[in-house]
Amino acid sequence: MAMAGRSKVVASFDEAVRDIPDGATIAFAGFADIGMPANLIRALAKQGAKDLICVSNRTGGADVPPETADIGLLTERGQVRKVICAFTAPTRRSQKLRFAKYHEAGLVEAEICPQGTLAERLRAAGAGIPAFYTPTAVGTELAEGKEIREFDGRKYLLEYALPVDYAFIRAYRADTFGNLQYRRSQRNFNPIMAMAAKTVLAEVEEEILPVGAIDPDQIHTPGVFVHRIVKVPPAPDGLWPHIDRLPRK
Amino acid sequence: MAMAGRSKVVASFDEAVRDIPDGATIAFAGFADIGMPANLIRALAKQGAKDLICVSNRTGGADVPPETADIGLLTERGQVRKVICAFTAPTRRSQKLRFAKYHEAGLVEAEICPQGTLAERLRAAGAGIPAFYTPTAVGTELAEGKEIREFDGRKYLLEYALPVDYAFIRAYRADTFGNLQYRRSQRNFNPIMAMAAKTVLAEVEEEILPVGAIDPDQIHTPGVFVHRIVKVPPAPDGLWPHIDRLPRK
Amino acid sequence: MSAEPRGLTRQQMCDRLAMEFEDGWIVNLGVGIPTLCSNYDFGDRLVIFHSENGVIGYGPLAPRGQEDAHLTNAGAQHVTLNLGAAIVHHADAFAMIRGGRIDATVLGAYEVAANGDFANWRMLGQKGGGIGGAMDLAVGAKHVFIVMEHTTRDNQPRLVQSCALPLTAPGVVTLVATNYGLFEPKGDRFLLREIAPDIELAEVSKTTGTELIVPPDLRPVRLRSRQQR
Amino acid sequence: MSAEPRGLTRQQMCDRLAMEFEDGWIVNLGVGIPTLCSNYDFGDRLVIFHSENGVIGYGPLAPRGQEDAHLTNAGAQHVTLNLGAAIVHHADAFAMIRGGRIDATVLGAYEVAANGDFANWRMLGQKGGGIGGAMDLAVGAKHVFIVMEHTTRDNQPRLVQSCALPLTAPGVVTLVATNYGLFEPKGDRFLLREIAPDIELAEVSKTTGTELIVPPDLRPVRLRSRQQR
Repeated sequence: MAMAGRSKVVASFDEAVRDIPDGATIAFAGFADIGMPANLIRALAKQGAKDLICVSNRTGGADVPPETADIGLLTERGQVRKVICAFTAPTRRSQKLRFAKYHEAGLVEAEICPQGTLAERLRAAGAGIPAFYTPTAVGTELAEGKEIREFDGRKYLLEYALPVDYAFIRAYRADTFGNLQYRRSQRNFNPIMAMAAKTVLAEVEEEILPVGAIDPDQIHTPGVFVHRIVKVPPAPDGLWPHIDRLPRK
Repeated sequence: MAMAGRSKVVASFDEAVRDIPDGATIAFAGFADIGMPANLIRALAKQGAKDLICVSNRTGGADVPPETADIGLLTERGQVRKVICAFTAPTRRSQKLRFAKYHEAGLVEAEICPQGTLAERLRAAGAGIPAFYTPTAVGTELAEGKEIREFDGRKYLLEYALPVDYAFIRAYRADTFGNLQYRRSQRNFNPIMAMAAKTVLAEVEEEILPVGAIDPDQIHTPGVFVHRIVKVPPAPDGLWPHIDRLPRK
Repeated sequence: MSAEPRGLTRQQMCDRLAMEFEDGWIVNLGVGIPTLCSNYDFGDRLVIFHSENGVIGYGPLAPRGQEDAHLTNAGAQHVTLNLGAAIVHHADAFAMIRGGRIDATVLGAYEVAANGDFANWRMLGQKGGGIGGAMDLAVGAKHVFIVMEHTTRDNQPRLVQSCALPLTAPGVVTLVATNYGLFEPKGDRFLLREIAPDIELAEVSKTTGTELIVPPDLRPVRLRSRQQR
Repeated sequence: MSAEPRGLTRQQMCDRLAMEFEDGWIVNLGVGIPTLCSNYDFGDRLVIFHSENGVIGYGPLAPRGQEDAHLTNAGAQHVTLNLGAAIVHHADAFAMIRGGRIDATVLGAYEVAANGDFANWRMLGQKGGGIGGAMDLAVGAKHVFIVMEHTTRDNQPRLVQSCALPLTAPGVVTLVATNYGLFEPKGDRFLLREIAPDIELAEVSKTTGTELIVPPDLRPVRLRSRQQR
């Protein structure tokens, strides 16, 4: 039986997220909206799973239109119990972050994690490494309660793997088996979140290709990590946040 | 100033290895001869640096012709003090491994390391992670003297990063800035050894390309990791071990 | 190994283990005999072969003269790539192994103990050894299958009460195929699940290092035709 | 920030720090003001810009209308790629940072202390914060440069004896450019290395939270022309 016989293409985002249960831990890829799975997030907002733990670089965009599909939207819908992110508050006083209000009111928990530690914790989860030492955050309040250990005279913190139930990712190109390619800075968290997750849902920008169309040397996420893929339809049906943003102000 | 103005191309293998000092720790890439930097090794044998610590998957091929340029050759030349490898003895009684004689006589030290732990220690060195926990080798004699720790009821060993002074690698394609591509299973240890090393020497199979000729999305080792590149000349001047081996017996 | 051992051929031993692979499994085959598992005809089942050097989804051996000089499996065999294959580097290949992505590994061994311990990296009296990826596979794969001759060249049992050789991993083996049959480590003894068609039970007992649990309805080893290459 | 602060412009502050970058350096620029460092004309020096989202070797901002929808730097600016650029994933981008491959980082800050501590991730009275990659850069980069206005909007010093806000990292800052000059943390005080051309020393002293070490031959901030974009 060939991989070509096992298409992972799912017809709709609604179908892709249908079985996500309350309480799931979900990693959301993307950096500055690029590589962010906005269509899957919108479907999840509609699906309504609650008590979610959301792992992502940030908790949503600042000063965004109300319908923007990001963690801010899930938070407003009351679906989020906790976030694990490198940004949990706006970085300028003038910015409005939808998440912040809920966090400040104590309605949603936030674990702030340095971006490199977040990336490494996800990578460790995918690599069967339960814990590792990092120099990041030593001597800061984030080190409180964490084990500190010296190697060669320098201090390091013990940090733990961060496995997730689901990863929502966004790729440029895919074949039907789920082999993925990203374009430029779209790659960001996508490959490591895919490796950290039990189940991976990918939204894909280009028409999905037959198996074998992508050179095996040029695959960024092997299809063995990917479970469901959905083609992003053209706007306005599909969300293309990083293109909507152009031209820049 | 552009990257195009900074060619890392070196005219000869002799020149590339000239400054390698006695006592250096060198990682040698390659798996089953593919991606093995045979030309750089041959030049190092000629150059004569001694007391080397060699990090590699294996200590050289079994039953190879006497001139074969691998760690076995360096060992025979008396250049090797210690190896850190996943294989330090032949895997069949009938096989002859040049290294084994010296090891058995106590002339060369060997640290045997499971292949995945070896790969992860190199990766950790390149990632600024001084140590990590792994389930591999728990309950074996390799765990003796090592710290064992439980996470979620399962036992893990503490393993340390393995930084190296030099990495000798072999790529399929390069541009003059040292951006590299590997082909098929040639990739193996090459990218992680490049990241673990202070200085990276790469031998390259195809004609070296102008900067910008390789799509930035398709670069396997970014040029910022690579210091010297040498084009492998056609046989017989250049060594092409994986092609010499064809056709198979 | 001496002459031709009695009972199952190596290909039959591997066929029997390959029969256990379930649809969608990712499987890593050790060097040597285990590679024969890839000759099995999986029919409608999708089985994806992974190798330590970062090849995910390799196919049959390349025909002579058509080998790709840049492509082998972990056993240094020039394989082909199936459509949909992907290449990763060594650290990512082992991330998959430790990370629990490998459903089964089939490895060779010198000894397997009734408690699931096995030894396959250092021969008696050897200095050093050849671990390769075996220790990582042994703790990372969901199922650890062993294929080996039933006895040593000196007719000593390889299925033993406890391993004399240094372990590759403790307590991980779930199934063993030898030329005499199919065995399951059950703690203090082996369960003989199936017996090679032309081998007497007494012969199996005599050459096994522990008592055997023998089911009342002991069946011969199931064998099916394999794909011709 | 209020109106237009006196002394150096933001671009001049960044130019002065960029002047410190040596040939061959790999540099990571923080979000906001630090990104202006990439406007400096490095002449014969090769400076490679790295960003946390895995872009190695980005170039100037893309001209309006020619932005690549899949490409930004860590500050979400649509940059271009220089010839020779390479893309890696987030874990590899931070492997470079922690692994010591970044020669310098330029970050913004709320406060810098005379012992090299700095704070840039949580504002006063804020719940949570925005760490991003700053803590990794602060411990991983070989040189940590800070660029910031000399005082807060309420005219309080940002160069202080010890940070009141939670630290990003202790003891790592090597150089600070403010609109009033160029400063080096020296333990218990700051060294005023260079002063902004139109600012009085008394004004700098009054608005700095520690005593200043003032060299007898105090020079004005060196400024050179920058590339026009």
